[in-house]
Amino acid sequence: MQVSGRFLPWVAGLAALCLVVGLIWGFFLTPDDYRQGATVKIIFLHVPSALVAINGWMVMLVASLIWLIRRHHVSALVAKAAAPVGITMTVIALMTGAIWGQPMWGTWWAWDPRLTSFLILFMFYLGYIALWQAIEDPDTAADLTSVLCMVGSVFAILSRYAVLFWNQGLHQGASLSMDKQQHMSDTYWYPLVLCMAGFMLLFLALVLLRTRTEVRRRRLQALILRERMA
Amino acid sequence: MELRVSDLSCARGGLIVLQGVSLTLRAGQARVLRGPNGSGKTTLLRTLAGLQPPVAGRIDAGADAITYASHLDGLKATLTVRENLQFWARVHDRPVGDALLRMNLDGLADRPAQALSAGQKRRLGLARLLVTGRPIWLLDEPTVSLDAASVALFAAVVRQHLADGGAALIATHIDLGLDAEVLEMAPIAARDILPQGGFDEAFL
Amino acid sequence: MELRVSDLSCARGGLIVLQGVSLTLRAGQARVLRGPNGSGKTTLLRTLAGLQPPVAGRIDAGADAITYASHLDGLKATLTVRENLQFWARVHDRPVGDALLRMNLDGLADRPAQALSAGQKRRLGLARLLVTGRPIWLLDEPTVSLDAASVALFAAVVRQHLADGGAALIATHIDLGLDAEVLEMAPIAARDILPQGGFDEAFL
Amino acid sequence: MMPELGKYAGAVLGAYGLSLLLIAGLVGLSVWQAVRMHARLRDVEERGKE
Amino acid sequence: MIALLLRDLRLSVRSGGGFGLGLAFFLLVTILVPLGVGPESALHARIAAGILWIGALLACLLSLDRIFALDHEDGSLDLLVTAPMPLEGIVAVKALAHWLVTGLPLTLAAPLLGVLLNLPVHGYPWLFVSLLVGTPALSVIGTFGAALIVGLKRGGLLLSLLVLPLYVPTLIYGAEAAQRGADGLPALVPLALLAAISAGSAALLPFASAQALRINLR
Amino acid sequence: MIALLLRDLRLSVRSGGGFGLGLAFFLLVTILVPLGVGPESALHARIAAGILWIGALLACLLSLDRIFALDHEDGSLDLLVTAPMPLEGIVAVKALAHWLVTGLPLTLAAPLLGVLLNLPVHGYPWLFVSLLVGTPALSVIGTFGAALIVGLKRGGLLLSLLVLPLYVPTLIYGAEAAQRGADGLPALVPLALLAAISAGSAALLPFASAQALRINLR
Ligand code: HEM
Ligand SMILES: Nc1ncnc2c1ncn2[C@@H]1O[C@H](COP(=O)(O)OP(=O)(O)OP(=O)(O)O)[C@@H](O)[C@H]1O
Ligand SMILES: Nc1ncnc2c1ncn2[C@@H]1O[C@H](COP(=O)(O)OP(=O)(O)OP(=O)(O)O)[C@@H](O)[C@H]1O
Ligand SMILES: [Mg+2]
Ligand SMILES: [Mg+2]
Repeated sequence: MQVSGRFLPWVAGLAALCLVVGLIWGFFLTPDDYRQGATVKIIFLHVPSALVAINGWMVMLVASLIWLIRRHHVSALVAKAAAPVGITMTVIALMTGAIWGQPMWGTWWAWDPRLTSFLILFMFYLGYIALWQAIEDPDTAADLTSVLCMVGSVFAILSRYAVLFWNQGLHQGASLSMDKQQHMSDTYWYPLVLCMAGFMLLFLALVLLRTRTEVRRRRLQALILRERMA
Repeated sequence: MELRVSDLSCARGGLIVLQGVSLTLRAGQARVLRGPNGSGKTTLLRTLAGLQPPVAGRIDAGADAITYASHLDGLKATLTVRENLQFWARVHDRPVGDALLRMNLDGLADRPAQALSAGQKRRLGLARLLVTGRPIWLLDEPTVSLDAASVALFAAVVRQHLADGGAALIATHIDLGLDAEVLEMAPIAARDILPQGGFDEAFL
Repeated sequence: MELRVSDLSCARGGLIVLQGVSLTLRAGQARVLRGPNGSGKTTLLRTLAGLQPPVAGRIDAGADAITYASHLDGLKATLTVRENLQFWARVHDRPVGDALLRMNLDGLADRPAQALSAGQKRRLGLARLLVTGRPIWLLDEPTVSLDAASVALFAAVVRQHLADGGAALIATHIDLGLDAEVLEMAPIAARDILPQGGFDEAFL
Repeated sequence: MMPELGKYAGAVLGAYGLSLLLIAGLVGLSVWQAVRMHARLRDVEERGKE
Repeated sequence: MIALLLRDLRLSVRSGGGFGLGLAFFLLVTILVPLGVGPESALHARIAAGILWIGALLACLLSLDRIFALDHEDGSLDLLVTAPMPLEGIVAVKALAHWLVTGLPLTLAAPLLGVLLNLPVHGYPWLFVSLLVGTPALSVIGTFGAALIVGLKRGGLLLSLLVLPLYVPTLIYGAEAAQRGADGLPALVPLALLAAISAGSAALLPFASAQALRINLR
Repeated sequence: MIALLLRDLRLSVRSGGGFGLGLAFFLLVTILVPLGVGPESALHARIAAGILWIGALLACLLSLDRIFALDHEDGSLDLLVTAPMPLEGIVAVKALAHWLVTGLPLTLAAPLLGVLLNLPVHGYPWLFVSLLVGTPALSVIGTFGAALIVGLKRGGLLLSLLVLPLYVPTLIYGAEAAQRGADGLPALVPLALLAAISAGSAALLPFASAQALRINLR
């Protein structure tokens, strides 16, 4: 608690800074693309949120594993706290993608592999959150959601391949950091990196904050139970 | 064949309900659990039966020695009385034997369980104990809904089980007429309330 | 306010179970139904409550005079104790009053019903009787799962209800300590076991 | 100040608007929950001390 | 009556069985269809209105058995029947509660899901209106089916079997209205017929349901 | 073990919840689709394989909550868990029983229903084989989902939500195999992948299910 309490303002501040600078830079100071026009500006929201959405699930997976193996309570709560953040990011990526798709591909939605697997990720998040909410006992809920998270991860990977097999799509290929030169000019690249950092930090800050809330909630419950029995 | 419990704590709904339960039950012995509603009898029996993990303490009994009869009877409404019993017998890999006769159910053997009255259902639930062949019986208010004659019948069954070297731990509000020590719930009621090592404790 | 039953026959599962039941229950009176398991107590009470039609005979009671407490309690697991009771109070358009207090549930008022022990659930089920405001109570083994103290508490509640001009018909295997006549089931058990009128009879 | 967005103004502004709205909503919700939980916990803890 | 409505709403919010899950099922059906039939969006556009109606119907159907089954299992249905309320009223309130937690959210969500199936633009208002007008019929008819099977152990699928034929006219007019709307054809006639079905069943079926319930409970 | 299998089969025959109703639901979905999307048979032929797979999947899905819920409600699950059988075995037997009363009849019926949807002739063997190979995966995955939600009041729709994303790979390969078969294209690759998924989940998931059940029952 203390450690997270000390870190939180810094992380949050840094996140805000990166986001504000990155987004303002991206929004106001980048030129239009010769092919896509002004719509490239959406990239500064779309790509970072997609990134965070995927990594959010990874965080949940790791936290679940730690809980199952080491029975470390806080890590179960981290997983619980990360899910709503992850699903919001998924929704942002889906929505910005859809809005982008309308001018670019002439349709809001297409059953492209990447889009489809993202939709499936959204469903996994939804099921995971629903399961957390449906179970009363916190220990049981933590255990069951961890099991779901692990099995779900395996199936998420399976679906990824299934979807790729099923349709070769419209969407941009992966062009992350390694070979950036070939795909993207620096004008877009720097603010994009900034935005990615901003989204990551925002994710971190929100997870910290929400974990703290969850910890307090558990403590509150414990205290109330004790009072009731006394 | 012996049930040995030492310094057991049990929790329910995140709260410790019982603490420091120690008891030994030898072949041929019965023990009656007595305590007011909500004092934790069901919790104790479920813990001993292995249906919920103890918060602390040890439970020693041989492998597959315990069987538990809860508030629910585990009957399938569409199976007949005989089929219900046969299923449990086959699960435990033993013959049905005279269990129907001993619980006075032979006249109802071919009725589906849904057409039994409350007391008849309960008798069928108790007949299951006979076909499991397990020595230690944990009984949670076994006589609920039973009339006086059936209570006597059941008490005789328990007595026979003890005579055959079995043991029984019985939570009940009425007197079964068994020669059994009483285990009061009051002294083992929890003093501290929160589970150790559980979720909550970490946050206090 | 009077329950008058004359020459009633009741059927269960297509067979006539009871025949020639006649009884009169006046304000302030209680009657205990006694009979072995499967003798038809539940069947009789359900018929009187209007939940199944009689095969023959008449049942006279004022409109909306009867309330019935069955083996089941009609509780919603996710509602709290108070919400459960409030719902029935609003359905009957009456205040909750001190029902919680009288059934010793006030300490549990904000617990969801699923977190109650067997006896506590039963107490909540019985508290419903108090908020219906109906004069004639039909009770089917009301004391199942209750400990001795709660049985006494409930007996007092029934006694108060009688003193207030109510009436009660109670099926039970144990002695409630009420000043009530006993109605034995044996004499009213069906003599000729015939299918109830209707479909089957046409083929006899 | 406002950059020229051309015919895609709706799309770009919509994307930014919706995303910022969602982020703000999430942040607001998290902060609100945190504050409320903190307050409730303090209440109960103080009640416990008395 | 209002107490009953409030209780039912509260129960479905508490048990998490209300809005959320009906919607989720709707979403899932909408997602499954492209996965099953393949990724061509021209094909999707042609079947979108029909599939969305079928999805809403199924989501509705699956929540029907909760209407009475839960109350029956724990004994409160017996108690409700002997309470001082007309049985017809109870049945109508139950249907209303069901619509509020199922039909209404489905209607609101349908246009969003239309995007996934590439529904043509003019289709949206018609889809929305046809669902708004049609889902009450689904709830009322479903309540009748639920009343018929009360007390049967897990009558869930039997219920589907009984109710689906009754749903056919609603589905046909509803999907037709939405489809015509999507194709830019006049769609007022099927919509009017749909409204007539809804109004008729809301007015008459509660009596049949109450009767079925009476028979079932004895 | 065999006793348990026999009991489960007998129960589902007795309660009428087994074959009959799963099949009926499958039939109804197949009938609803033409009603919803309109009467053109060329359109039907194109979506037939996908819709049949989706119908089978939904029929399967709807019967999942019976796997453990009934046994939990009447207390026999507690008793089974303490019986001298490994929990993994119990779970596997339950999945097998579910497949025998749901997946197998669906597989046998699918070619018949193909006629209703105007499935192209070469499609029949592929549809049949893909269902035969794929439905076991549906039962096993579904058993896992059912184990997760045991004990939750009416987890039915929550169950759908949890299980459907897990069904996605099976559905895609299954429908793709059937569809390619129907179009006269080579379909062995998706079929092999489908078989791999079935085998993999049958081998591994029972352990996860048993674990979930253990957690749920304590
Ligand atoms: C609803 C629709 C969409 C969804 C769900 C979606 C999802 C994703 C995902 C998951 C990524 C991957 C991020 C990563 O690999 O780290 C991504 C990246 C990207 N998306 Fe989309 N997308 C959508 C629509 C679009 C549209 C319409 C465009 C533009 C025409 C677009 C352009 C991009 C670009 C340029 C990247 C970065 C590729 C890279 O550098 O890795 N997306 N999107
Ligand atoms: N799910 C739950 N959550 C919180 N508390 C619970 C829960 N279930 C039971 N309790 C509480 O735990 C205590 C012990 O309950 P238990 O069922 O063991 O009592 P019991 O001795 O069997 O009572 P009875 O004689 O009424 O059956 C009770 O005070 C009860 O209110
Ligand atoms: N659905 C049914 N079909 C056929 N017979 C039934 C059915 N339900 C009950 N019976 C029979 O009807 C008779 C009367 O049952 P009832 O439940 O009224 O008995 P009861 O007096 O309440 O018994 P208990 O004390 O065990 O509750 C019993 O012999 C029972 O076996
Ligand atoms: Mg108990
Ligand atoms: Mg009875």
